[in-house]
Amino acid sequence: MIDFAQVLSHYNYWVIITLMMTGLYIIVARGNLIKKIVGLNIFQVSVFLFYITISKVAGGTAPILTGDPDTVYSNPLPHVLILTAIVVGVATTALGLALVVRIKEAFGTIEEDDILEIEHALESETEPQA
Amino acid sequence: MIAALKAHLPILLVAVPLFAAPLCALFRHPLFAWTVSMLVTAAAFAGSLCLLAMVMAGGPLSYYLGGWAPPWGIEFRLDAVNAIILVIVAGVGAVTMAYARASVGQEISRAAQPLFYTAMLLCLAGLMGVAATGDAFNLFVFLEISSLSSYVIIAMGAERDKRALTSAYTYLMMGTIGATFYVIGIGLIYTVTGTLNMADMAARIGELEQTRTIPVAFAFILVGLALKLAMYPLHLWLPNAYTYAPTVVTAFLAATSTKVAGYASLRFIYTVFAADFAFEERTLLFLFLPLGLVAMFASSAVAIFQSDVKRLLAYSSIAQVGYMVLGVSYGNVTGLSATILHLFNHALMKGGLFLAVGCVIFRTGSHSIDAFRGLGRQMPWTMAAFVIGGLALIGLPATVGFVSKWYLVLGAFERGWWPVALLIVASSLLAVIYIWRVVEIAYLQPAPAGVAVKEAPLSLLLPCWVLILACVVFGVYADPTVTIAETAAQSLFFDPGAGLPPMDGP
Amino acid sequence: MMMTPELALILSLAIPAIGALGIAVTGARPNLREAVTLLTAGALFAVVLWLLQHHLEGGVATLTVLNLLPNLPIAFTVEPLGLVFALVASGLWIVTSVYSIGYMRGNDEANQTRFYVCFAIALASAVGIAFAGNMLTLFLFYEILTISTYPLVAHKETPEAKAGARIYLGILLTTSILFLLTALIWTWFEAGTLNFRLGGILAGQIEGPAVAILFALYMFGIGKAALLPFHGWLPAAMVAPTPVSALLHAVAVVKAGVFTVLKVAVYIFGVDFLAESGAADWLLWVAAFTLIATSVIAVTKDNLKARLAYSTVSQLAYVTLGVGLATSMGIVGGTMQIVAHALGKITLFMCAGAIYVATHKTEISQMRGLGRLMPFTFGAFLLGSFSIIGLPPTGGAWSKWYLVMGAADTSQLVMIGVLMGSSLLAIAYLIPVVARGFFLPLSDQEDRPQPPGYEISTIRWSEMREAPIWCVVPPCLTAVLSVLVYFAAPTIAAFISPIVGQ
Amino acid sequence: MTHYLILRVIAKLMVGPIMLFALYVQFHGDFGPGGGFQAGVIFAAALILYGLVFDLTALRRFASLELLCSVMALGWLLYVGVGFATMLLGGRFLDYDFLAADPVAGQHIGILLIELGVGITVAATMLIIFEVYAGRKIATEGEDDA
Repeated sequence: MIDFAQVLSHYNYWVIITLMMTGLYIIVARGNLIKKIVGLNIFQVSVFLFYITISKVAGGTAPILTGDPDTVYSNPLPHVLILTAIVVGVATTALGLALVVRIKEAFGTIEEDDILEIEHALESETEPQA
Repeated sequence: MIAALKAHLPILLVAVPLFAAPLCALFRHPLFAWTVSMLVTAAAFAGSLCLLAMVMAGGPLSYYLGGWAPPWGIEFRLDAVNAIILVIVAGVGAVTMAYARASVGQEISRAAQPLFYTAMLLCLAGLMGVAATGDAFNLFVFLEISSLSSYVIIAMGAERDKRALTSAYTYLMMGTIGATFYVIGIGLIYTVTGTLNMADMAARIGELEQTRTIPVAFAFILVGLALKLAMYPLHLWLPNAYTYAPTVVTAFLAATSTKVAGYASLRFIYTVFAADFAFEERTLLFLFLPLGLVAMFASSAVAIFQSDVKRLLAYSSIAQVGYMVLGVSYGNVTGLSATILHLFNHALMKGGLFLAVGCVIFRTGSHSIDAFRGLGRQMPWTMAAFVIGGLALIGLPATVGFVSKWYLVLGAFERGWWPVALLIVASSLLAVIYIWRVVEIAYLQPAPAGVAVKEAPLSLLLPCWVLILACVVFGVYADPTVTIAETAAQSLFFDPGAGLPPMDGP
Repeated sequence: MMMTPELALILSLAIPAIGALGIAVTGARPNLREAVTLLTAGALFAVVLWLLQHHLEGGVATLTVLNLLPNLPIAFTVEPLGLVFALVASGLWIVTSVYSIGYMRGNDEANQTRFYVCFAIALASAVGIAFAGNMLTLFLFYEILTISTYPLVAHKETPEAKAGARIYLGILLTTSILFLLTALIWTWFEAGTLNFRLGGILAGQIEGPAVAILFALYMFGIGKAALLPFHGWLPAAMVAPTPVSALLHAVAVVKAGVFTVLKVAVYIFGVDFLAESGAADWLLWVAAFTLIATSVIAVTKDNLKARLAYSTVSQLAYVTLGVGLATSMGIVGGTMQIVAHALGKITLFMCAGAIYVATHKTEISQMRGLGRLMPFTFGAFLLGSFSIIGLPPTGGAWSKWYLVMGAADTSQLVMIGVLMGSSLLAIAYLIPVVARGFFLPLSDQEDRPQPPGYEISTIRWSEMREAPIWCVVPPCLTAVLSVLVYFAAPTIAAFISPIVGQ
Repeated sequence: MTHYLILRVIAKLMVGPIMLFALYVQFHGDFGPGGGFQAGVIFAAALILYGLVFDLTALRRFASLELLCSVMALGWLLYVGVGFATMLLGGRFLDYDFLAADPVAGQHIGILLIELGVGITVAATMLIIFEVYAGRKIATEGEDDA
């Protein structure tokens, strides 16, 4: 018997898992290079959420010194970590989009199937004539 | 002064390239950028050798950043394993950088060259950082620094072949997924241990083995790193990326980036999760062993049918990663030494081979196997280098390949896995086939009529031969490398160096 | 400078290596290049002779260079077996060098510099094999020998040459990497050493069926010994120019193979251990089968070099059979066979080459009557054949004698029969060549009406069509040598007796 | 966009306050939420807004790609430079205690400089990304015209 209370109390995990699978699915199933990057972003965001939610302490406040020794703070470390990860994610997205722009210029398309077709054509051109 | 330098050596190896990279971007002059990069990589190589000597003489070192002592702050922890990896990265970096002057001059437009060197230095810094750091999250950051910059430098091959763009894109996708998996794993460990310091994690994980979180974290981290390592069957990004990247980049990445990812996996498998972690033992036996064997045979078999020499070597790299994975799967010290030895040895031979192919590209403009016709006579030095590198790949005695294979087979015997020992030697016969295809075409086919190809210039030959000669020297005199590898394996296996006193500041 | 044993050992390896360098440098000037070749060969032989004398005086020569792997150095030791092999290889190199000069120039071959360079490297590795002090060193030079002879086999660069070279390299590398290397590491794992030691290093370290398996790995791993079914490389290598077949595929390479077999039997397993454990029993039968089967194949071959190649495979099996007997007689017989067969077979190959240079004929059926035009060549061929068959007064008689004695010792009566039968087969495939040469009319004169008083069996000195003198003298010399060996045999037997504990 | 007067006026009014807010986030990062990353992005946002409304060429007039690249490199150098400075002053890499006689003051200076480096680099990088993407279009259109 599924313990619904248990399941619901971990709702953040369900959100994260849903997002993660959605992102991975998009990456695998979509042929459009931009959409793949969107999928990658959704995937990464799920991990960001994971870090952020695990550091939340029930009843805790933002980790800024208040001077009151009884204050409960949330764990600031994962937030800082994920800030770094977000920056990395932004950089990856920017680089990925830049590549897509260049691919569009070079191949004239950003659909994976079309690109593969062009690449195969190139491949058979350079095949040795033995 | 020397003492001060020595005390800060671990961070200097990472910080100096990190400092030099923006300089290249700031003063956008190709020659200046190359000079800076050359000096920095040479210095890093010297530093890494010094560090290796220090570690071999005095045992593991620890250095922490800022005013935060471990396990809170970021710690750089160095033992024989890291040190040898640092030597590989910096050494290959220095050699390929010397090679880059002529090769990059031909393959990349003048305006982009300074930025190329910037990215190259960043990649170097990232790889050095991964190897040096003792902090799991810091490792992720460095991994991404190196990955992002390697996507860039691979894509720079687009000036010659537009397929470099799509291969960089694929690499970016898979690399990012791998890195994200790694982060998930680290997050899971953090939730149960509350620490990011690897040594600290190792100390705390012991009690938590039974929880479900730890095996899940282990799986995530392993899959993430395996993607970066191009472990079969997660290697799909590698062949195209290596084929279409600029020559220097291919040689550099082939010799270093998979090695560093391999190191990181070793670190997690043996230091963070102890070797007697039951889930891990099963993973090694039921996952690493078969996958390593499949990689050895499947990738070598694919390599045989390639008509592009760079792609051929790329597939061979995947097969060689299979050897490393196999060594890990034994779960004994000999196997682990074999893996570490092969990390080092394979860097030498694959680096040398790719540089030799680079010489051919430099003169003929092609890396198709057809372009090699008659080169045995026209480019004797280049082809001689290729043959020696190839023999090393096959694993003939007096080359480094033999040494790795010796320990790999010995480890299998120690484990009592006779069939595996036979499979290892059998798989190297596939290497004979794909190497000999190229050799036959180069030496026994006449050059296409009317095409005169000159020998590559000295500035390319010299770096190439440095690596090739190293293949022979460390093949004939493997005593030092074996000793280092064994020390490294011992320290991974038995003594993670927990509770190491940090290095004093000056 | 004083000659020390260490220096002599270094020189014995360095001389051919430096020679190869010298040949490469002087490649543009053929006369100088050939002078370097001859000088190198002579110097090497002199050094080996010095080592022989040193050894006879009771001196011990060992040399440890550096550790290839921890506790596993590259080391050299002079011992009787190795000396015999080194003497044969380096001595015959001089003869072959003279011969190849005549052959290569007579045929106007391309890539002569590469040819001589690879030849010198091959010789260096043969000497390395001869003086290797442990199995790893031996393996190292064994592989260098394989690689350095590959360009020689592929010399002509024709599709057939390429295919032959591919088979050559394929089989030799496959066996050595797949079986020999595995055997090596296994031995290291069990015994903790790979040093050659009299009486073997494996006794007491390993037992049961594992001994036989390990022994099999060694025997099949040493592909150069051409044990069935791994003999295919030897006929394939016949696409090489004849001097290569003569020196390498009758002497250096194949003898390196059987020499390694002997070394493994004597110094790794130990004859006594082999006899006790019975690990070598199966080898007798494989060797016997190889012996007979390849002799039969040889009879069916019309191409002279192919026939000689199969004969070589068969003759090599004699040595293996000697090892399989696992008695001291067998080992002595095997060693004698190395010497006798080397001299005999090199004669035959050089004769085949001389015929090719003079008439460009390769098939035996085309050689009718040639004996009367080339009496010296065919005369040498006859003596060589005697040695291979085992007729006195040639060296081959002794090796067969010892082997039969060894078989009798162990009451292997079947083996005596096999040895006899194979000698008969040798008569069947060798003597017709000579007989056709002397007693049948020349193939292109068959249909012509003969002048009265014409005796087809007369040598007509006025019509003599011998090959260039450089090609004729060497086989005659080796033919004479193989007769001399008959008289020197007891000395050789006494020389190697210490290693078999007689 | 030249016709949309309201947009132009409001954008002009907004740019200044946004920059000011960026500076606030930058320097307040020492005591509260904020810091170089956020400030850099906000600062860049102000200029990107300007570029969107008044055309890329207007933005490029005072923030050309070359300049931005140099600024980015300088910010980056500032960050690593602080690390080297602490080492030269006798501490470890990025050990701010050594930047001033008093460790607490040193921490202040250190974090300020580091965040400044980060802010500069992030702002410059964001602008570079914007200009390069937007500029790509101009480049291709230019080719079409020619």
